[in-house]
Amino acid sequence: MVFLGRPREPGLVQARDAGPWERWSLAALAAACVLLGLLPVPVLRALEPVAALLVGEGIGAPLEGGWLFLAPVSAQRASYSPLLFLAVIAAAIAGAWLLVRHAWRGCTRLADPWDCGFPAQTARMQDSAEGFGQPVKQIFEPFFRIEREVPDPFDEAPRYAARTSDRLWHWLYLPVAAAVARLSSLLAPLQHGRMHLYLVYSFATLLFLLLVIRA
Amino acid sequence: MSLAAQLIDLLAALLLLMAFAMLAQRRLMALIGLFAFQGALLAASTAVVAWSTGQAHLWWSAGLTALLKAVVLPLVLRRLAVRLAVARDVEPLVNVPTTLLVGIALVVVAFDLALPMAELAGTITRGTLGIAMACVLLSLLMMITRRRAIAQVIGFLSLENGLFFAATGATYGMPMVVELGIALDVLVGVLVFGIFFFRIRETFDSLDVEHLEKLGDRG
Amino acid sequence: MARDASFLLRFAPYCVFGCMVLAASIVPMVATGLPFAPAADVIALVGLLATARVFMALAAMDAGTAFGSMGARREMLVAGLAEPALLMVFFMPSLIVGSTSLTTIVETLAYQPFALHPSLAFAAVAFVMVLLAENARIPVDNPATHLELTMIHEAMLLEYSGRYLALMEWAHALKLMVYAGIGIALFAPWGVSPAGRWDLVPAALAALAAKLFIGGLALAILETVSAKMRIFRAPEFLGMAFLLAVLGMLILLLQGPPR
Amino acid sequence: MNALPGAIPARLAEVDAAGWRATGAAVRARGGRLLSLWAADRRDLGEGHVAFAAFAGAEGLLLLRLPLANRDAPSAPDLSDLFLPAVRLQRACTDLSGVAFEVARDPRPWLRHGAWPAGVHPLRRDFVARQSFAPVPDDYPFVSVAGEGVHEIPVGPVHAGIIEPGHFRFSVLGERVLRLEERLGYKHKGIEKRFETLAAAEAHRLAGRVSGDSTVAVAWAYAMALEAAWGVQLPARALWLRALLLERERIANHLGDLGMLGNDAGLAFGLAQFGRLKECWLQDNARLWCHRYLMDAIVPGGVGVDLATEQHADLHEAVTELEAEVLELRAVYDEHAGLQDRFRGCGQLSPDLALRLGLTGIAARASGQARDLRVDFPVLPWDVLGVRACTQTGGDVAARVALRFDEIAESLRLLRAVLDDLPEGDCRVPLPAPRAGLGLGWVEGWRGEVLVALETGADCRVRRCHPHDPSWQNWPALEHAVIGNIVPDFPLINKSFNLSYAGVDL
Repeated sequence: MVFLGRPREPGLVQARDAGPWERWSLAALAAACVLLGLLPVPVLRALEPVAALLVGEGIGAPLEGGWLFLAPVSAQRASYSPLLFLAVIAAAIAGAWLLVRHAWRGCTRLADPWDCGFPAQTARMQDSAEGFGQPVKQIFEPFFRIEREVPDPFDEAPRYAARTSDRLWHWLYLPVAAAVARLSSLLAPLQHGRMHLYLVYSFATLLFLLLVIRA
Repeated sequence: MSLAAQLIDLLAALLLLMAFAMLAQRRLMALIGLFAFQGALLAASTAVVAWSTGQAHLWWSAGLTALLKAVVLPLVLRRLAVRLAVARDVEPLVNVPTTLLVGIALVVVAFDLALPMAELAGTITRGTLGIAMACVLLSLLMMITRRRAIAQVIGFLSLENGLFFAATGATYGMPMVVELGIALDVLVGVLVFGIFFFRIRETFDSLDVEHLEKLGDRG
Repeated sequence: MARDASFLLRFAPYCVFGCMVLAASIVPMVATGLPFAPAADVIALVGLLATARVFMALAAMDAGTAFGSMGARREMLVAGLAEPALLMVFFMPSLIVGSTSLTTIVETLAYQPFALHPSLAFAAVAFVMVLLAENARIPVDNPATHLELTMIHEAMLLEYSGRYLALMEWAHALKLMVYAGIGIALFAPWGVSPAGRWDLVPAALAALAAKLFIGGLALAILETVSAKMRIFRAPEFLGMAFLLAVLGMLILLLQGPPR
Repeated sequence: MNALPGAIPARLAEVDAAGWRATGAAVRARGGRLLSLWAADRRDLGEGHVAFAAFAGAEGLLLLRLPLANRDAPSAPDLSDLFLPAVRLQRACTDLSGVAFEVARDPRPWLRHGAWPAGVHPLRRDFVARQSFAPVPDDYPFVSVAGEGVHEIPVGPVHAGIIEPGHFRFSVLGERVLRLEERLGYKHKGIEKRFETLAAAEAHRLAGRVSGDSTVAVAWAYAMALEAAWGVQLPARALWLRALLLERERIANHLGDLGMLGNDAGLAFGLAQFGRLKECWLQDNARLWCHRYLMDAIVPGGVGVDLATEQHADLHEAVTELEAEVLELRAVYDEHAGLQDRFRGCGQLSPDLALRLGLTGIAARASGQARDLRVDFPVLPWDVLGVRACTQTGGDVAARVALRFDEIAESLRLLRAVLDDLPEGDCRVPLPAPRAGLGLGWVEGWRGEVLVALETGADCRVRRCHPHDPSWQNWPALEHAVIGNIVPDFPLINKSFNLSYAGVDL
């Protein structure tokens, strides 16, 4: 996350924006989301045969309200009309803009942002991604294993470091991984790297499976 | 659905709300206040049952509940807390949201348990049995999560509230003699607890029940 | 207006204001059968409020000051927790009535024979908690504070002045009004005039004024007697709101519908 | 080593550079504290620069005098490894008097913010106060916390509320405060230089304006120093009336602080109630002493305004009323769950740390340091009044709030005692002819111990006056108290210390 557009570290001075192709792929995904939000009915219609095939039953009813309204049960009970919604929002925004234009003419004066009277603003004052996410992380702290190195006020060159890891990772995955590693080390003698031996394994397995099927 | 049944439902829901509030409350004084309010709700629900079924002894029971649980016991507890100088103490609690989540799970369990019983009961207030059960379970949970002895006693008393509510809701109350007996029992129990507190405090200079765990080691 | 800011800073007030106007036009406060009401139900309303909030937070970060992003950070924290609770609150009347459309909810609740809904009481408490959190009221944020380090909502508006600030503040007032309107529609819908009955509108207006007065008074008292909580108590507070709503829903499902 | 005149036990010792450090180490070993540190320019008298250090110990004050050899670039040994408060005192001393401290930990300027260039020292006798300089760029290097994602929040010097200017640089990660660095000095006004142009008998007016909320304390300390230097014996009535004024000032400030603490925790009710009480109290001040904050009520030689006997009843009544209301409000504060939740465990300073940092005043007493001049050195009138020391051990905001309540109760008791047994007699004596001398004034103000060191010249003027505010000791404590807390709790912690900016920027 970058604010103010200034690099926080010297190494980032050479950083450049992503190329058009990289941006395009993200833009396409975003556009698809917007389209899905705006025109759900055609999409749902297109999906209905698939749903019908899988579940044996289509959604049916919601699609009868025309392509403008999405009404899962009935217009009385729940309805959602994205295009109308968007139009009204756009109208409201435009209305607000016109109103302000009408009521107040004048130019906007540009000034420096509020600096509390301390003009020497540096890149270190930008919020960082870690900082932005910290509150949420603090709430879910019981679920994480965080090892922190917190500076003392007496430190002359204080530094902060934190390593976050998932508790589940330690409780569940690592034991499982260790078990698997142990198991595979037991099986390691089977691997000697000779091609025809591997073929023998495959052949034996095939034979075994065939026998099982037959039985 | 009759007005009485609706009122009982509402009071039952509020009773459950109080149980949750007590589970989440950190401060002892506020806890005692909540307990008093729960007692008042209990008395009100008993009164509603009495009114709708026309059973005279339930009126007595409602009055007794109101007097004992909404007035006397809270006052006694308050004075105890002040005398033990724990009135302003903040209870160290294990993660409130987690406790409450466990509480919600308990409510579901309670309703599940109460369902077959409620089917059997022919009273006007079938749904309330689950709530009464939930109140009991929540009070138990509260006793588990608390560290101060006085909070555990409140949990115990609130457990008794839940049982009492189950009795009135499911069977239109117990015979008068039983109720009087229970009421006296509770009173005596609290007195014993009161003396007990002072003994704990004299011995350990604190009301933290963790100290009691050391008793075993001393032999 | 900040020199380094992009068009977002200018655009956001209009957007926020537009969203709030639309939200206000959906909530039936005086009469049902509002022209825009079919366009959106309560879920879309939550989405609308969220849109406004996202633009506000983006604009706050746009100016690039430490305070703006601080406000945005806290707002996102509060909002992320308040939203599920709000949705839960909305689901409860929807379950009772069987519709997520505010118009239908109001019509059903206002004109059906009197019935006590215990679960609605839970929802009401949860809703008040969400209202306090979302509208920067006292236990969560202090709308009157001038301490840079504690504010949430104010910190995001730090870079605004003139008409933009007016729009933002107006939108904020509208938001409180919308919330009050939702609260009234869900929990005290009596006296709302039905669609097409113009003769009942004055009475409905009077009822609305009375309800708003009572609500405002209650809010003022609540704010006066409570202190602002630590910011990391807010999750607990909103978690409680969410759990209350869930509890109400449980009771509704388990006690069964009113017989 | 010779005793200094005056009521308080004080000694003066002249040392050399080795003795300077050795004495400091000895004081520290015996549990003493560094009170203040300053330098005086005596080149016009044919001597060099002189550095002074004031220590507080069990026997009273110890003033060290260290003549410095080099006339143009004087330097003194560093004391900051022995006493933490010395860090900033030495930096200020370097900025103002040009005394360098050898191997000082922190060579950055403290008061010099680019208003005058390096190498210019305003407190030297040859500095012309009326000259002005082109602003020099001020690139103060803050300590930065290394680590991924750590960012800084610059707050101040211009704050959104109406408070004094000071810059706070938070190094944070999200809401978690990793380090706080203060930068003060925005209110440097050249008060010490201004003193040198004033007549000693008149300069109490300036002393009373060093820090507006402790005007009685500083003015009393100044008067005490002058009376010590000139050998003035005060009538008992004057001292009792001074005690009355000091306790009134303490109560007014505590009332204001309690209201603001409530407000910072979002409880507007507290601000309204305490604001009302403080306002009534101040109006009484204005009615009886012609000034809301009691400025110029204390003059060298006594007090400016005597108290008429018929006013006793009024004051008694006000004390009784206030006592009842404060008790009631204390119950509200104690029982308010939300408020207590904010106060408890917030901004904690352990007694050990308080001792190490050499805290004074309410900040020290809230961290278990039973340290109160009125109790430790009970000179008249405190010995007769019998002050009880108030301490709290919590060290958090809640402890500082509780301590303020305790002190209000104790001050009200003292007020009553003063009103009951006020000695008859004069309240002011004429001052003798001016003469050269050195005197110390040491008073327990509401915030902590105020020290004024005064050197009068052979003419009627002040030669050097160094007023020392307890905030010097307590400001660094804030940097420690905030660690482990979150950013939005800082205003509350800051308010619970309520330190003076003006008093240290001078």
